[in-house]
Amino acid sequence: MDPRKLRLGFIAATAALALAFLLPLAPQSPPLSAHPIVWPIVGAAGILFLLAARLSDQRATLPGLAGATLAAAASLVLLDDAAVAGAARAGFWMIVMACWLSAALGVVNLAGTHQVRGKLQRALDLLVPLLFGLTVFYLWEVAVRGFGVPPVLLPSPSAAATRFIHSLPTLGADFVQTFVRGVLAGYFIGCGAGLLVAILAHRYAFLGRGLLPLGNFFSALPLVGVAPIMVMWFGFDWPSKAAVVVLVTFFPMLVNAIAGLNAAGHIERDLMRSYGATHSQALTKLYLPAALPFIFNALKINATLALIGAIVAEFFGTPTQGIGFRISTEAGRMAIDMVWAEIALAALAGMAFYGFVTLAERATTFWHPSYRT
Amino acid sequence: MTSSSLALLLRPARTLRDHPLVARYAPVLTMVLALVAIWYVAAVAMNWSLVRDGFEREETPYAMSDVLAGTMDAERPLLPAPHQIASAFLDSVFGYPPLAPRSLVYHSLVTLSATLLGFLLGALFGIVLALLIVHSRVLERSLLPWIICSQMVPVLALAPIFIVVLGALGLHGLLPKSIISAYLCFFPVAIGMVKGFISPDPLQLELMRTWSATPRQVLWKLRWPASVPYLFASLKVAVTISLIGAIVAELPTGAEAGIGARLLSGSYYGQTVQLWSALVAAAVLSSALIALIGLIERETGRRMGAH
Amino acid sequence: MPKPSLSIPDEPIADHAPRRLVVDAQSISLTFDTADGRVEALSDVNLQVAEGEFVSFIGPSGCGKTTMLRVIADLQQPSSGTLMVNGMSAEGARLARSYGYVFQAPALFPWRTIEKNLKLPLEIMGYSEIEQQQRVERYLSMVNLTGFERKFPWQLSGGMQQRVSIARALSFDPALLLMDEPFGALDEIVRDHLNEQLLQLWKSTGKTVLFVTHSIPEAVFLSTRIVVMSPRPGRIIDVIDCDFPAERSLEIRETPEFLKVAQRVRNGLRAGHSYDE
Amino acid sequence: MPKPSLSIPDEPIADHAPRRLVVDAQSISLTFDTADGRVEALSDVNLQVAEGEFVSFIGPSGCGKTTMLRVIADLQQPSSGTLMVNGMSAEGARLARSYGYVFQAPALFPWRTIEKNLKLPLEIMGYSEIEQQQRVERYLSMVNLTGFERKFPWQLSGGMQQRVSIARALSFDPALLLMDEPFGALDEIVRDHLNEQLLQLWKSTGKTVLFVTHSIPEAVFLSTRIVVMSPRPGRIIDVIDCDFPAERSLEIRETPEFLKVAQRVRNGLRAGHSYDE
Amino acid sequence: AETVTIQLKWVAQAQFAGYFVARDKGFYKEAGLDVTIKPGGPDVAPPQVIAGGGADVTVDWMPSALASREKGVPLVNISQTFKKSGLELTCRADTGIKKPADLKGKTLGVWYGGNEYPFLSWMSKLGFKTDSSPGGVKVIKQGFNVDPILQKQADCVSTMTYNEYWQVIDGGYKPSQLVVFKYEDEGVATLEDGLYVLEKNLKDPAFVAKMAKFVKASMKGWEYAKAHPDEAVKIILAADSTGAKTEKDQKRMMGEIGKLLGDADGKLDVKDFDRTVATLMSGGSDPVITKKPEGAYSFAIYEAMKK
Ligand SMILES: Nc1ncnc2c1ncn2[C@@H]1O[C@H](COP(=O)(O)OP(=O)(O)OP(=O)(O)O)[C@@H](O)[C@H]1O
Ligand SMILES: Nc1ncnc2c1ncn2[C@@H]1O[C@H](COP(=O)(O)OP(=O)(O)OP(=O)(O)O)[C@@H](O)[C@H]1O
Ligand SMILES: Cc1ncc(C[n+]2csc(CCO)c2C)c(N)n1
Ligand SMILES: [Mg+2]
Ligand SMILES: [Mg+2]
Repeated sequence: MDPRKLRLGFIAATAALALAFLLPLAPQSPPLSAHPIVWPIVGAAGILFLLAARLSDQRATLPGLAGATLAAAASLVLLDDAAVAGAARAGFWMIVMACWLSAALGVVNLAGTHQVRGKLQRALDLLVPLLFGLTVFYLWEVAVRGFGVPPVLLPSPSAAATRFIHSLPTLGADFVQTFVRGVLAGYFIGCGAGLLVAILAHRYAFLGRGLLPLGNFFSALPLVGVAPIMVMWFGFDWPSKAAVVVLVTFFPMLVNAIAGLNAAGHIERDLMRSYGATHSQALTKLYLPAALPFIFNALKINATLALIGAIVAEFFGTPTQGIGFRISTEAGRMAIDMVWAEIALAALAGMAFYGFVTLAERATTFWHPSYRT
Repeated sequence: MTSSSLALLLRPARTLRDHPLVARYAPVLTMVLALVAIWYVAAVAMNWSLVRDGFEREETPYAMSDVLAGTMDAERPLLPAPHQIASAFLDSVFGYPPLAPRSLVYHSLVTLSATLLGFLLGALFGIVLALLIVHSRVLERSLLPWIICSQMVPVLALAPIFIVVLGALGLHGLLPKSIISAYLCFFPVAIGMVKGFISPDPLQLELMRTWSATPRQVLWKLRWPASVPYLFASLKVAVTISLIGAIVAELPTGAEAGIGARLLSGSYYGQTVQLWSALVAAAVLSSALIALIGLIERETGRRMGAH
Repeated sequence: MPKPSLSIPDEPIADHAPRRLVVDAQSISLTFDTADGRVEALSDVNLQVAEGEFVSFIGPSGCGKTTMLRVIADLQQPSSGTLMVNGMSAEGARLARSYGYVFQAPALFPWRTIEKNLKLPLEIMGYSEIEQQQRVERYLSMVNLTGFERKFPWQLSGGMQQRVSIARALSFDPALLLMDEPFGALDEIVRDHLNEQLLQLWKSTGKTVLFVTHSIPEAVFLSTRIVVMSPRPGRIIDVIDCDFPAERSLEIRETPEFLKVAQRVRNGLRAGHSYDE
Repeated sequence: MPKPSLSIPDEPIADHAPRRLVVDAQSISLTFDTADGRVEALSDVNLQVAEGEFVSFIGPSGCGKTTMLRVIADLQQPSSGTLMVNGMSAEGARLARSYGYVFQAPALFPWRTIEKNLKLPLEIMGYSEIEQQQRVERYLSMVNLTGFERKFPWQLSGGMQQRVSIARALSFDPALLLMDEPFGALDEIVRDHLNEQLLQLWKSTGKTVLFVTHSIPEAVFLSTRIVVMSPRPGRIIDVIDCDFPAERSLEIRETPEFLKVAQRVRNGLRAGHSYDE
Repeated sequence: AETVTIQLKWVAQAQFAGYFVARDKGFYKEAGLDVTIKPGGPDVAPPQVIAGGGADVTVDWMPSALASREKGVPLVNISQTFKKSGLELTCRADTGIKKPADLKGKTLGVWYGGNEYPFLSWMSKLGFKTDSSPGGVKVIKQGFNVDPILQKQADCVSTMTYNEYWQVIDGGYKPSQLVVFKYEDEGVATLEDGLYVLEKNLKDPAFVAKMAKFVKASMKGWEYAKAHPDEAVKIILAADSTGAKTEKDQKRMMGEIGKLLGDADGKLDVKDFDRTVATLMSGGSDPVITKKPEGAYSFAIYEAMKK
């Protein structure tokens, strides 16, 4: 990153900390200098920012992030003070801003690091989004607690995390019910069916012309309307959720797979023709490999849709288990921290699922221009 | 009718079978007929025990044919017969003035407006996001995982709170619904377009490099046209998702009007056939939207020399 | 400029008579319908090729050589005319896997290594694993690419890719070879080497070869007959027999007979051009 | 086989001295890291090209000619060595749009018509509409493709596509031309025609040209210097000066001087090959 | 005029006739109020809306209100519209269920989302486990209709006297073929529709005065609706934007709602409140409220009304 911008940024962060000493923290709170533990932490953060500003190159990342951590700690300690929580004023927000600014600079600086290779690069690839996420969660936490947002609207991430840890058995059972049973089964059937129909449509023009509009038609059925019908047909347990997932994943796969099957080049098709290759040979050796980038596109989109689909379907009738069941009931009892714990569970499961698909994509479509370097 | 199908009509054909219009619509017709036939059989099979139980509860003597007839016009069937749906659909589309609350046209329009706005917002946002991701390594690394994460959050769970917050900000009516719909549909566009934007042939990218084209020129003259196949595949997926999103979003906004409201009240008041015709309306709507995108795709392809 | 579009060589064809016709094209025409008008790529082309012949096509860029090969390979349907390949329809011949085709561009599959690219037709035609491996080795070494088995196409230079595509077409040993400028991207030494290899192969196996080239010496050196074409509409304007002894070496390129034939080809070629130089 | 890898022609270079160096490469090496080992594509290459020179690269397939051109064009970073182009870094020269590059493959944009493909660099460099139109006409007629403006690339033959790509590189009149086998897919007549056109252009505009070719006569006919390369690792094994009079015509290809130079090139080329024929 | 926004708990229907009638008949206008009625739905949580500033007053059930009170949104009951609970469990007679003890081992449809507490405390009173373990009952989360009983997926379903019960009847069952357990009769009834506001607003005399006018006008609306049910239904139907409501449904609903309404002034009976709290605190392993709520109701509005 441009060293001048970097320096300017860290100086701004230091200035914000200085302002925190001058401006009021909260209406009923003494100034920052009167908080025995907090002000030295803030001071230390300021010194680290100055150091980072002096270095203003790759090396600035470390003091910058360390300073950000200190500033974050200071602001969180302040929030434990009842006088500050819910009534924070400019002085407090200055600390938050300094933290955010230095964290952002640190992340940008880190992400711009090119020189490293191999394992270190992998670690960086993980670290950057992690730091980014931490910053977001930090901002969320201080915003909720600093402004005193009612917990029934939005809990603080720490509350949701606490709830998460205390409800692990429930979350585990919900995960099995929704993800392992409903999502996975539906995902495989839905994606498989989409691919199959795409292949048929590609192979037989007649079927293609006839099936495509019908495929469009059925996949356009809205989730909220279909879910109750599926419950009616397939019962309250996971098969009805899987059926909904089949419906939502079918179409993205169909559309993408057809686009993919048409992506094979013309000379390559001619080559297969010149070999008098059978359709199944052309399919496995040319059309499917050429379609892989598109198919993975659909697999990724479907990974998210399947999860949402299964969860939403659980709003319309379930046994007393599942992520969607829990979210809807806990929302009704205003246990929003539990709702967010379930959301976090869904997000974690979904991310892992997505990550898995991405790995598979990288392993099988390495040859695509988008991966070649 | 499009100009191309008009041209098809005018071109003489050797036999009826070879007529381009026949070639185009015969398959659809065949499939639809096959589907309807299967549907009838399924309707009989699925509604059978329901209707029989009904007769038994009434304690009236009944014959097989009575049950058979019953499966064709049950009031709360497991699967309504196609003609039931068709007549309910036609009735609710044409039976009332188009803007009456009982008319499906009215509800479809309500949903359509939220869908279109949501689709527009979502597609734009998705494309912009893809652009940012393709052009900035920082954003790619830090944003992408969280964008994916955002899609794992079930909207239906957050929609109510979301509506409340937007309401507190003074946003009512169309916009909150559209934003929920956009939230759902931007993702396929973003993912598809990231792929599309990085799909150009390396040789073509290098050519642009030799001319030291600016990133913007590379975008408009190479990445954008090269991503067109990905764009249309994404848009088709996005538009159906956007419709589904708009319908989902109608529930936490009080379900006052729109296809979602119709679905809810159909279910709530046990009007099964009504519910099905609302479903059909949704499917018709999104088929039409997909067809429209397909039309634009073909026209774009023609201009871009597709063969 | 020779006026009549000839389909039969000037010389008597008695010596060809007993041999089976591999390609028999009767007044083939092909017109492309494009958005801004029609392009007559082939116009009334007549061509008979007997088994074991080596026929080169030469002509200005865009005259229809590739199109002609594609028609024979049943990759494109002529607008009119009749065509028999190996006594069958072109489609029948294709389905019977009667020919190997080297395209003008390498057309390698990016997801397959060089080795796997070579194996592609062999897999399709159901060769055993061992047989596949043997052939890959044999033909890779023939085009001098041993050691590149595990590379991917984009890791090879243009000429190397083209050689892979040549090896691929030879690998399943088709009786009819359709080659569209196979040696265009190769340097003189490799080209000479491959010319000799091809000649060797042709002589020893009695294959029939249809060969598009832009190099007049190459055409004269390799062929039993040279077909000269002219563009818009694509027509055959000259057919030249050149029966050099079977045991020829590269040196014959300096002989007067050779140069005479080459000059005739050059004249035909020039006639087909619109340059007024 | 000549042992030393030469960077300076054998003859005195006094006449080049006052001229500006357009390319100055000092011990350039480039290694590709691939999954199954490293490929040394360039090894300790030294090359100085003065303004107004026409330098041809010739060498066996896969010896690193394309790689060398790509390094000069800043499409690939050398593993070691220093490189100046037009007195700037290679990147600076690229950003200053100092050169036009004709790739080995046509690399046309399939969604643009021929005309629009030609206009692409002109649009990027901000030429006016009228100027664009004029240049399209001029250069299309130069490669003899007038009338194909509205066709799409796939509607053109291989040679025609290659000619479009040549016209495209010339269209914005760069002072340095990097051409990678531009005439590979063309027949002799068109090739001769374009050779003359290129020579004409070079003479009248004083452009510097780096030219990869497989045709020895072509290299000898066009160049002021010929660089002969050998593969694995890619090295320069000979640099041959060939200062034929500026006003040469195609006929000089029959003169003994010409044939002598050609023979020297051929020898170098053969030395670089591993064939033992 | 002063503005008041009221958030309903459920979709606009005869259950909320009083407010619609008061608005339509101009009772609010007479009181100098400009009232906006926001319909609810399956995903609308009134406490969230009011906490987010989306409404001044909301119609909610007491379990939900007390739960949010414990979770930090101090809702206060200012008026109890419904004296009696309309919640019941409706079973098919052919399952052999005659008395609550027969429920053992049966599959029961229950509404969740805050509506499950009366059920849970009833089951804990009966000694039945609800986690599908042997010796208990099998609970399924029921959607917003009675399909599970019609499709025989459940032996009993939750119904309201004013809507779902009649859906079962419409589904082909005769009252004699059904066994109904009213929560009111089982001693586990909790208070249903009442009016709730945020506690901090009650400190503001202007707000109290406004609410006094509102409650008074609303009660007048309820009185009118009770006296003129047909007209009330007409008003509801005219306000219906979903076009799904039928006169038959709403008339029936109006009749049943009339039976649930209490005295004319709708003042909370503290005995009822205590019984509700007791029920909720006994709600099995996971009680909805853990401590006795203080200040969860207020008569301040009534005092202001008297002035
Ligand atoms: N798909 C197509 N659509 C329209 N015109 C085409 C198509 N393919 C080829 N043509 C036209 O047909 C003519 C003959 O093309 P062909 O590829 O056969 O030439 P060629 O002799 O192989 O040339 P080259 O030596 O340059 O490869 C050309 O004028 C070309 O523009
Ligand atoms: N991207 C790459 N990855 C790995 N190896 C490569 C890559 N590109 C080129 N090579 C290798 O570098 C060497 C030189 O290739 P280059 O393309 O420069 O050859 P060339 O002289 O242009 O040959 P040709 O005349 O066949 O075009 C070859 O051995 C090739 O395999
Ligand atoms: C998803 C869902 N949740 C709860 C009910 C129960 N219910 C029936 S009527 C009514 C309105 C209360 O004022 C309520 C809450 C339902 N039907 N659907
Ligand atoms: Mg060709
Ligand atoms: Mg090369």
